[in-house]
Parts: sequence; C-alpha cells; structure tokens
Amino acid sequence: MIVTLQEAVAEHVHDGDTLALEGFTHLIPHAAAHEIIRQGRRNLHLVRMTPDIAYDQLIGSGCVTRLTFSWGGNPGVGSLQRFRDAVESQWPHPLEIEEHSHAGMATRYAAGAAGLPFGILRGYIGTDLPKYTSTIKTVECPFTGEVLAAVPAINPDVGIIHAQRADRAGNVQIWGLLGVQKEAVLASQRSIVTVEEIVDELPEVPGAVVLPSWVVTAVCHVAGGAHPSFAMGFSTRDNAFYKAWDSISKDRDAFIAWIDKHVKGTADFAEYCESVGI
Amino acid sequence: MIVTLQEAVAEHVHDGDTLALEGFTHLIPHAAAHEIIRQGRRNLHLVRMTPDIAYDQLIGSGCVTRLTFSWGGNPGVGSLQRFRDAVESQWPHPLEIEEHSHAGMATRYAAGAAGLPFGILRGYIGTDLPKYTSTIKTVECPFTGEVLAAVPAINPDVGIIHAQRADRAGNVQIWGLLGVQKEAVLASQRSIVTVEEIVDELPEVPGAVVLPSWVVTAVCHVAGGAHPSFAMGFSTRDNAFYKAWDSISKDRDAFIAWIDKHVKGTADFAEYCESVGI
Amino acid sequence: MAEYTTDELMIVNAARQLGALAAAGKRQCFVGIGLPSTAANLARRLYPIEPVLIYESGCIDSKPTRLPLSIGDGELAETSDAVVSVPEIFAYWLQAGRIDIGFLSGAQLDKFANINSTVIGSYESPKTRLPGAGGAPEIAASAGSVMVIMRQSARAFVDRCDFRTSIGYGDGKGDRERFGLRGGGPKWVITDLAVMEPDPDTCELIVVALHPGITREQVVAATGWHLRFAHDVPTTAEPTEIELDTLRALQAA
Amino acid sequence: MAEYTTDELMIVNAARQLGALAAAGKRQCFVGIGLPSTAANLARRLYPIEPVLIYESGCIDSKPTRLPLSIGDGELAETSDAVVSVPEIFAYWLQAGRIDIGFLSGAQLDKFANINSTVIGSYESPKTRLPGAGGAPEIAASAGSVMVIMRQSARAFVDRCDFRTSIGYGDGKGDRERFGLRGGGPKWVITDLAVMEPDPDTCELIVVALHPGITREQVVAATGWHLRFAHDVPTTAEPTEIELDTLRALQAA
Repeated sequence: MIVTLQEAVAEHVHDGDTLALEGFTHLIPHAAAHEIIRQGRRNLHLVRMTPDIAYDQLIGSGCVTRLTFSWGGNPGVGSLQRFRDAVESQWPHPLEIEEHSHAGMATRYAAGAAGLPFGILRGYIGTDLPKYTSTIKTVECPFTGEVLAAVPAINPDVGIIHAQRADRAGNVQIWGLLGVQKEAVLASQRSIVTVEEIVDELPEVPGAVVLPSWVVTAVCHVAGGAHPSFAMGFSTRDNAFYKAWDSISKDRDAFIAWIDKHVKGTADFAEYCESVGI
Repeated sequence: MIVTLQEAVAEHVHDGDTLALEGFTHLIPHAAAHEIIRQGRRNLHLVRMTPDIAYDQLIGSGCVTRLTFSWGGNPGVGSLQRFRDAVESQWPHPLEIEEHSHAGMATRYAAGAAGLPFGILRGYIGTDLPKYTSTIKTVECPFTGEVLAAVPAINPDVGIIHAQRADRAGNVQIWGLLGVQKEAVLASQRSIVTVEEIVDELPEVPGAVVLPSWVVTAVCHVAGGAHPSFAMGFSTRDNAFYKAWDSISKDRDAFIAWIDKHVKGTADFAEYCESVGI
Repeated sequence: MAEYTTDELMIVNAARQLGALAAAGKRQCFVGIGLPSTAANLARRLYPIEPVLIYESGCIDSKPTRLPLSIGDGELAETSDAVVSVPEIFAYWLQAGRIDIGFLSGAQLDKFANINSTVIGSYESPKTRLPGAGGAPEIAASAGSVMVIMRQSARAFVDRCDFRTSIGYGDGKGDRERFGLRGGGPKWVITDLAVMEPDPDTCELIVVALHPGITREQVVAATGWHLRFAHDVPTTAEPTEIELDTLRALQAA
Repeated sequence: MAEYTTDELMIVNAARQLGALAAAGKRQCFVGIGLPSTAANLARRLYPIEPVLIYESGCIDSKPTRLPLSIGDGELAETSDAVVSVPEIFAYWLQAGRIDIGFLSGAQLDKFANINSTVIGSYESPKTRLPGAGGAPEIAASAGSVMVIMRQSARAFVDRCDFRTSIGYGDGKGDRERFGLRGGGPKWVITDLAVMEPDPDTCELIVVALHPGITREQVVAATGWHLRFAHDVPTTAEPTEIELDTLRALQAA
C-alpha cells in the first residue's frame, strides 16, 4: 500500500492509460507527473478540469495523445505554451482534444464516482461546444419535459492526487480546496496518492475529508510533491515559478533542456528539488 | 433574521405548505414540529426520509394530509403508531402517501438543491415501489442505452432543521451526522434553522459545514430543540424517550392527552421541557 | 456446554459468516440497525480481520464501543473514519459498488429471497403498515452479496411477499441478470433455526445447515413454501464461550 | 486631479457597479481570476454593503486580504465562510440560481455579448488556442445577471465571435428565452473606454457612458461592429483619490 512513487508509477501507470492527475490549483500532483515523464509513458489520455504546468510538461514531453479538459492555462499568467504548440502546430505530435466546461467536467467526475453512466446539468446551452464535442448530448426530464445537457461519466484507469497526510494503513486526509480530487479517486479503477507526511494517527482537521485506505491503491510519501502548487498547512503556492514557466516553456529547445536537466536528469523528486533549487 | 421560533413559524409556515423537517436521527427539529402543532397548521404535505416521532406527533395532531418518505418508524423501537393509525384506519383523517427508497429521496433532495428538475440513480429495480409511486420513472442513458431510475426534485416550501450554532449574522454551523439537511435547506423556498447557541464568531470544528446566512430565512435560538434527538457536542440521544413514545402513542386518547398537556398546553419549548421533565 | 438462546445462535452464525468473508477480503459491510448491526459488531470483536462497518447515516468504518440503538447514534459518527452526507453514502459508496456485503432483515422473506418491509396485506388497505423501504432496495441491488438475518416463522417466510420492497432473485433464476443488477444478490439467509442459501440451479432458498437441536420438521413448519434441503445438511457448530461472552458483553454495554 | 490609467478607470467603474448592485441586494458575485477578481475585491473595500465573493474553486464568501494570483490561492480558502467541492459549487450554488452576478472576461466579445475564450480562428486549426471555457458557459447561463470587464479593441470586440464559449444574447433578442436560460444575461460591459449595455429592443450592446477624456470616435475605432450610442451618453465620474488609493494598495499587497 505504501510504496515509493517510482514503484507506484511503474506498477499502476501503463502506456495508453487514461489518467486523471487532479488538483484545482491546490494540491496538484507535480511529482507524480515528473515520474511519469521519467518512466517514459506514451499514448496517454490525460483528463483534468484545469490542465496546467504539470500537463504542459507531460504534453511537451510527448507522453500524451489525447486531452479531455475544461480550462487549459497557466492560472494568473496566461497560456500553456506546450499545450498550445501541440494543438496549433502538432508538436511534438498531434493532440486530440475533448473539451467541456467546468460544470460539465465536475458532473462527469461525480457520475464516475457514483457508478452512473452519465450525469445531467443545465449546461452548454447556446455555446459552440456541443458542435465539436461529441460527449455532450441531451436528455429529457420525464416529469417536466425540460431538456438538459447529459455528459458521460469519467472513469480513468488511474486517478492521481496529492494530499496532506496518510496514516500507516493508507487512509488519506485532505483539506483546504478540495476540487474534484475525491471524485477523481473514487471514479478511477486505480489510484495513487502522494502525501506530505505519513503519520501514526490522523488528527482531526476542520474541513478535512478522509479517503479510506480501501479506495486507494498506492500511497507515496513525497513531501512538497505538489510544487509549484501547494499543500495547505505545509506550503504556499510558488507564484514566481508559475510566472517563470511561461518563458521556460515558450521555446521548444528551452523546454527540452529544462525537462532533460531537471526531470529526466534527476532520479526522483528530492533530486528534482535540489536541481531547481527549491 | 434571528427571531423567535413562534415568529418564524407564524411568518413562514402556512396551511397547505410542503414542509421538510429533516434530520437523520441526529438533529431532528422537534421544537419546530411542536410549534407547528401549537399554531394549528393544517393540510400540510410533509416530506422526510425518516419520519419519526416528530412526524408521528404532527400526523396524530391532524396537521398532515400527505406524506412523502422512505422509512417511517421509531428507530430501534418499532412502528410509528400514529402514522400506522392514519394509514391503516384514516385517523384522524386519511393520509396520502408517496413512498420512495432512501437512495431515491436523497437523489430527489440533491436534485432540488442543485436546481435540476430530476435526478437519476440505479434504484427501485425489481421492487413493487414503482407500481404504487408515480414519481418513479426511467430515463435512458444517451451514451450507453442503459435504463436508470429517474425521480423528480424535491423543492419544499419550507425546509426546517436543527443545527448546533449560528453567528449573529445568521450563518449556520452544523456537524456530526449531516443527513440531507444541507440539501433540504438549499432545495427549499424558505428555511428555518433552530440552533443550540448563537455566538459572535463560529469557531472551526472538524467535519462542520456552514450554511451562509443568505440561504437561510430565519434562525431561532432553541437550546435542546432536537430532544429526544440530539445535537452532537451538546446532548445525547434520549433513547428512553423513544422507547416511552411507543406506549404514549399506541392509544389515541393517551396520545391526545400527551399532546394537549405537553405541546398545546405549553407556550414554547422551554415550557415543554419543564412539562415533560427534561 | 453453555446455555444460549436461538437469537444468540442466529447472531453468532451471522457473525461467523461475516468473519469468513472478511478473511476472504470481502470486508465492506453495509449494515442496518437491529440484528444486522449486532451481528456485524460481534464479528468486529471476534475476528482478527474485521468487517468494515458502513451505516446509511453516512458513517464509514464505524467502530462503536457499544451497540447503537439507532442508525444515527452519536457513537457511530464519533468512531468513524469518515462521515459523509446521506446523498453521498448512497451515490459514491453503495451505488458505485464499493460495498461487499449488504446486510438486511425484514418482515417477510420469500423463497427467492425477496424481502418485504412495506406492508402486510394490500398496499392500498394494509393490514399492517410497516416502516417501508429505507435503504434496502438499493442495498439489495448494488451490494456485492447480500446476507439476510431474520427470525424464522411460517408467517414471515412466505411463498411470495405481500410487497416486494427489495429484490432477491425476483421470480427466479435469471431475473437479476435481466434487470441488469450489478450486485450478486442474497447468498446467505441466517435464521434462528437454520442457514439457507439459493439453489444454484433455481435460486430458490434451500436449507444448507441446521442449528444444533433443530429438526428438519421444525424448519419446514416454520416455512411458508415447500422447503427443500441440500444433499448434505450439517449442523452448525455450538456457540463457543468466547462467542457468547463477547455477544453478551456487547449487548450489556 | 489624480493621474490614473485606463485599466484603473475600468476596474473602478466595475467596482462601482458591483457596489450599487450590492446596495440593491444583489450581493452574490461569482468571480473569475484577473480583472473580475480585482474589481470585486476593490468593491469589497469601498462599499459598506460588500459583494459576497464566490470562486469556482469552491470558496463561498471569500474575503482575501490580498489579490489572489489564481482561483485556488490558499488565501481564498482561508478567508472563506465555507469551502465546498467543485462539483458542489457548480451544482448547488451556481446552477441552483444562488448567484446574483456572474463576472466574466474573455478574449473576444461580440455585439450580442457572447464571449469567446476558446480559439481565435477555426476550432480545428486555430490561429491561437486559448485556455477554453472553464466556468464561463454555466456562469453566463445561470447567474441572475452578468457583468463583463474587458479591454476594448477592434480585434477583441467583434461582430461575431470565432467561437461562442459562453452565451450573451445569442443571435439577438429572444434567444435566451428560446433556450430556456434561467439567468438574465449580460447587463453591463465595462471596458477601458466606455460602459455598454444591451439595447432593450435588440439586445445589441450600445454605449451608455464614456470614460473621462474618451471620444465617441475612439470607441467606434475600437469596436468591430457598427457601434451605436444611447440617446444620452454621460461621462463616467473621475476615479476618486479613495478609489485609486484603495485599488493601488490592493494591487501592491
């Protein structure tokens, strides 16, 4: 249950898998994304509401052939350069996209977590999204006749999140902005959770949710593993890194050099931290 | 915003209203039920997953003509005698019932809270409930063709709950077993919350949820107002009262005498407590 | 040899089955109040690999120190790994297929293990109005397997339920598959007289074990359908001192 | 008189509108990061009846002491009355109609206040791939009213958006009703040059106020459709010292 991140990725993440590395600005599992790049996974279908730097790195590294998402940007900074390059110029190869709204993606994860084949929402009406996204359909209310948007459940092969704590049995505790991380884990066939610390007993924390060990496949101790994102109670968001990423990622060669040096050129997250000086 | 329970019921609960006094064993708004009996409301449509003693009292007092529910019993004791008498012998008058499962009721409240006309679930299959309950229909998944149960949203006129705390602005804090209380308040047109205490500032409590003042219509300070149910952190469940209720309620005259003396014969919840010796 | 009641016999046998299931990795148990909760809490105390108790009030992995009278006793919330809302427990946990064993009881059980907890008599003019469905319909539909614990009598064990509140095998083998149900249905019915299981060929409940001192004639007399017996019908083991002492301590607390 | 930038002018005017709405009881404001968040936080500091800030990251009534760079800054969660999951914020709060004002921006805005934040050029072969929809489609559909804040230019203010990410008035008056949308749609578009509102007869955006020193010709030149003006087009009030000092202190923190 409690293994190294290398072991967890080696065992549970396969070429061609559908992965959701979730995190809504808070608790983004960057260390896990790096390990997937290091282990050279290919043909991944990535799913996430808010693909940001971690997904930019995976896309630029050629791991990804398909992306399902609702907002792909560098929050507070601007574009995701590698994502744009993949969509606009097919570099390093074409990226198929499936595009939704946040409300639609949240509904899809919730349906996946609930074992339903689809979910319903008042959504997408009057927008161009249904023209290009085949996974937006409609369903009629059998009571009122109203027509609502219907979206299929998301059930990734692997759900990957970063959390604050686990106990030695593998029960996971997470607090602060919770995003769709609980749903992502519950909707997935397998799940990997990196945590800031592993403790004997989980102390009570206001606003915390607990994921029981029996819905988690692997827990990995990776302190700081969300960086440049943050873990409430352990770190703050490294806004400077988000801004710096814009120039690192703008140029293909600069991006490759950065990945080669700091991700592929390091053995694990601890070496990565040393390499980038955090 | 912060008013007496008498004022809240007088202003917000009308004859013929659909009411949800929710509580899942924990935090059942008994004081509010008593006040509705005192003020003599009639033709109410009561909604609740687990109608128990409070609803037995309202039904026996002749306030109710319709009940929507999923489990009507005295938890851990047995039957609800007044409910049974109304269904089996139309006393004090006929009671129309609309019967669901817990999963269906929870889905209906969640749909109501979410502003959707209906919700879907894997439910009711192979049971006799759809034969007798017209609000169970089906809908087909537009992606997989699977047929799922569909149930209409519940949107009561008034949602009534008991909670641990409110602040002076009317923000409500509730913890422990949460049931469907949040959904009941959010699904309702108006809401009344009785609380154990009103404080200057809400301290953080693990597992607590906060309902902002702007989704609550009235807050009433009624310490102990869940009795014989309980408020975690303030009281424990009065199991002896639940057991005693069985004999009080078995006989129509004994029931009437009890209601006349302890509910109709008292001015408010404080007098009720004195009257029943708690 | 210790004295014991038939209720104790029933509860001990249910706890043993839960213990065996937990040891085989089927630990997540969705528990109703009353006999199921008593048996599940006994199993927690008797076996090194404990069942994980999940209550419809939203308590996940509850470890109560005393038996709760109601599904929402404070004790359940205070001793749980996680407490979630009622909509969540049904959607994300039960419906999603995370429950290994649904543990039910009822007022009537028929030969295909359908359960009635709604009405005795007709629905419109019931002889006895019972509490109703609660969580049972979806527990019976979605749990990996279902265990039923019920006191046996000809009035309760009927050929056909007056009302089908939750489905066992419907009208017989193949109905669950036709309905597209994801759960496996009732696998064990533990009574105060015997243990029954569905016949693999017909899904009709047959007696697979008798409790000590109970005769075939007694079970037949307490059953409202033409009851059949498995080829071998062993006698269940006598409750041990440890089992009885643990159960009585639990009920006294 | 104080010096100020056109961005400051735009933000101050948006904050004033939010302040007026809050005073009229329209307080619940669903806020995106960037210009909307800056203007909403400025309004919180300027007016006695504050807007209630709700962020799509699940923060309800957030009172950040400094401007968040991202929608998920820790500051937002730590200063909120309640933090809920992302599925909940969209379902129970936005979709249910609890939001008075949706506050949006975008890359393109057209004359019927539809917004594009998806692509410039064609969807299949975009000239510029933008971040995408985020929460905008359902904010634009479900919020009681929508306010838009955007820097004005002929490239951004277009006759028809390359992609309709979120709906304003669709192809004109009556479309929202035909679509059955519950929210009222865009009521105010605040730019660095002017304030626009939908013409009550056509729902086409027309200029209802100009910022100090801005001419009609400047606004026309910065608009990609044949822009019309209201009968009376007042000039917005100069930003006050208090407004500017508060805004600058907020941005410096």
